[in-house]
Amino acid sequence: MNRREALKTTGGSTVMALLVSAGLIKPTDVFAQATDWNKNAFDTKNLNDTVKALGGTTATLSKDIVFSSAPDIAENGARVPIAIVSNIPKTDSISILVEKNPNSLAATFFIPSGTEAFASTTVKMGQTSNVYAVVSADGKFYYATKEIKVTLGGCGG
Amino acid sequence: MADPMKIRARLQGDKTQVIVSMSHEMETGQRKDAAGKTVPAWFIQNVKATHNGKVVFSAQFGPAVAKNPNIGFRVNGAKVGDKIIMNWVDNRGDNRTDEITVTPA
Amino acid sequence: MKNNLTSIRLMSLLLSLIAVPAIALADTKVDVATEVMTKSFKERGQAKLDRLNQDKAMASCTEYANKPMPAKIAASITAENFAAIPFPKDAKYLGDWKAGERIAQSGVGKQFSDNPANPNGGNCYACHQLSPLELAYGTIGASLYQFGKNRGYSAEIAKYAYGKIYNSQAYLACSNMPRFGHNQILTEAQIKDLVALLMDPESPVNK
Amino acid sequence: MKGSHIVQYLGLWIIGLFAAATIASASAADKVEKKSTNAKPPAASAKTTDPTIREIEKYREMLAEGNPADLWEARGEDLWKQKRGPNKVSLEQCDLGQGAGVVKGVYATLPKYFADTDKVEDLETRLVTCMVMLQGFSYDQAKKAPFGSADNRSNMEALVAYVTANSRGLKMNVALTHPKEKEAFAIGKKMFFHRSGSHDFSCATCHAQDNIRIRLQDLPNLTKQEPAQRAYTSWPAYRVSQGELRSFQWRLFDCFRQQRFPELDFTSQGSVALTTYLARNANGGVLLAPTIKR
Repeated sequence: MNRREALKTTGGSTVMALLVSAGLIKPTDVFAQATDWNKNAFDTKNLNDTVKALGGTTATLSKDIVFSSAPDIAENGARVPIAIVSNIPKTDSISILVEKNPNSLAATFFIPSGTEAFASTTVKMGQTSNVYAVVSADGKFYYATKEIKVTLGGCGG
Repeated sequence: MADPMKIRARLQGDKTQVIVSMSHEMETGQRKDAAGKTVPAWFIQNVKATHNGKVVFSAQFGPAVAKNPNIGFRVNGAKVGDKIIMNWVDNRGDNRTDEITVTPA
Repeated sequence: MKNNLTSIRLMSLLLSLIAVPAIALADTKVDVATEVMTKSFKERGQAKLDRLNQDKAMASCTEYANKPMPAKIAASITAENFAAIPFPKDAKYLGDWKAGERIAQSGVGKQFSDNPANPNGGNCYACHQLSPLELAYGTIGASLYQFGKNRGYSAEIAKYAYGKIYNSQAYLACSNMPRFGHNQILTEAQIKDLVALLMDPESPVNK
Repeated sequence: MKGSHIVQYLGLWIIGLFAAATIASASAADKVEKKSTNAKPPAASAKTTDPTIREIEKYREMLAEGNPADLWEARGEDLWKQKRGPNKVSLEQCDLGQGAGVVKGVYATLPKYFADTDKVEDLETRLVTCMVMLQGFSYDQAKKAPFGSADNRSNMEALVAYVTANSRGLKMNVALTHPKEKEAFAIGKKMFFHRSGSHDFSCATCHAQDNIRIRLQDLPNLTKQEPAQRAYTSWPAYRVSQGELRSFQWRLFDCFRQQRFPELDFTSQGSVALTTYLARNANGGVLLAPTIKR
């Protein structure tokens, strides 16, 4: 997955660089076009389907994936900080899924070799839900899960 | 024109800890406005970090990433004074590129 | 004796002169403050400027916010407010606890940002613990968990709960609780639903 | 805790038995309820024992690590230095109380009396003054977008973020020496305790007791120094629920909305007076703003 991604990017960049030097497009357009987005994965509604859309068949539960930072209770579902460390060798991507959101997949992070198997971000959670960290490493998929409760703070109006 | 990102890149031991704040609505496409009309989805789809011409971290976001999101990652092999270039592109094709110099922790 | 009194009066006059800045601020600014406050708000939506006006009870509660209220004034507040409660003629106080739970959860109503055509909430959980299923409860008011179970499911307690929600000032002068019926926040039917939430043996509050 | 519950149950049994709804006994019931409220601090203040509260505290710490307030600070700094308005000048000559152009540390001393306007002004009011006097905006233009939203961004909130960030780490030091400053404090205090509206609320309803919370949100007792310091020094803040950086003027505006009052007029004399009361109560507290809140 990662290698394919890297190859695609490299190839794309070369073409783009030529176009830029030929004055056909502005440098800022390069980034805009040399990317792709896995629409199928972002349309899925559960762990299994997401794993399939990410290129796997099934994911196994792993103790080597750690929620290094993630609250048990979030005071506001609009911003839930989540950080994940994978201790699985050759980790090349980390995805964050929120089971009860309209679509499960929130984000996928691609980890080239030389970069730590770590990612953090902030996600939205519509309600209390299981959150999954899905890791792909050497062609296999693994996951860990954690329940995060979403509560209501403040005056309620 | 999108607002600049706020990027911090600090060398801690042999790892550079990068934290990026991005200014973006991250509209889900599920919300209705006051008139009851669905507000169309508008969100960052791709984020990329480059160091010495090499992509060192990239991400695909769905609309469930929070408004004004941040991401964090750790790069090996960067030195103080090196540049890290961040770029994002949203589903409307709007994009933003900013760079930061790695500083000591 | 008389001399003494005079000298005391003189002394206190002198003292009050010395202390003028502070005392003057505390007393004479009352009207200036009201005037400034009135000028500092503008009506918006359903929240008109009359929201700043006080009835007798609220004027007294404001006046005595930082000092003990004389028992007589407290008694007159509770008496006058109690007399103003129209208890339901049918002496039935319990509505539907499920509807009550929704009212207890809802924090909308009467804000300038609220549509007055929509029903108002009671926002009970903002201040009280009720159903054990709701973790996000406030502690401004007492816990009402097992309200009926502990007090007994009697008509007297139901009537008390109804009256307390309708007009809290009838039971405790300057209680922090809104007068939900008296100030037309909730309807009689809504208050009965809340009484059911507190008093129905099937309500999660009593589980 | 258990003991107080028993007292409470007994009290209510007595009412049940002795009927009731006489005012006297009902008011006794209230006293009992009140007592149990007072006996509550263990649950409410229990940052160490109540697992829910402990977890919420952790959530708040995690949030603070990537605070989008930075984005507002950066935009505010640009706005401060940009030549704007009919006069095409920047705000770099704006006097926020420590001399023209001084940004560092000014927020710790506001609100204060300004001789040129003969008024007590808080930060937002003073920024409006500078936009009018220096940049040549009309008052209406300067006050046009006090609070931002997704499709209507507020320059004011960005400027507020920039200026307040330049007082981070400093102690609140509101002087209250000029008679008009003293007057503002007294008026603000009066407003704080004024109970009215559909819900009989005042600021004091929620903010004059120790160790209470609304839903899961701790309510600082703003009449006491330590909690007043903690509260005041945490504003402005990025509000997650709004997705916006919010100024202290917004904090008051939205409190009054939820208090069921009419709209507090942006930079009105009353808003500055109330800010003066609260800022002075927080004197000595170390400014942490802009922070991030739920």
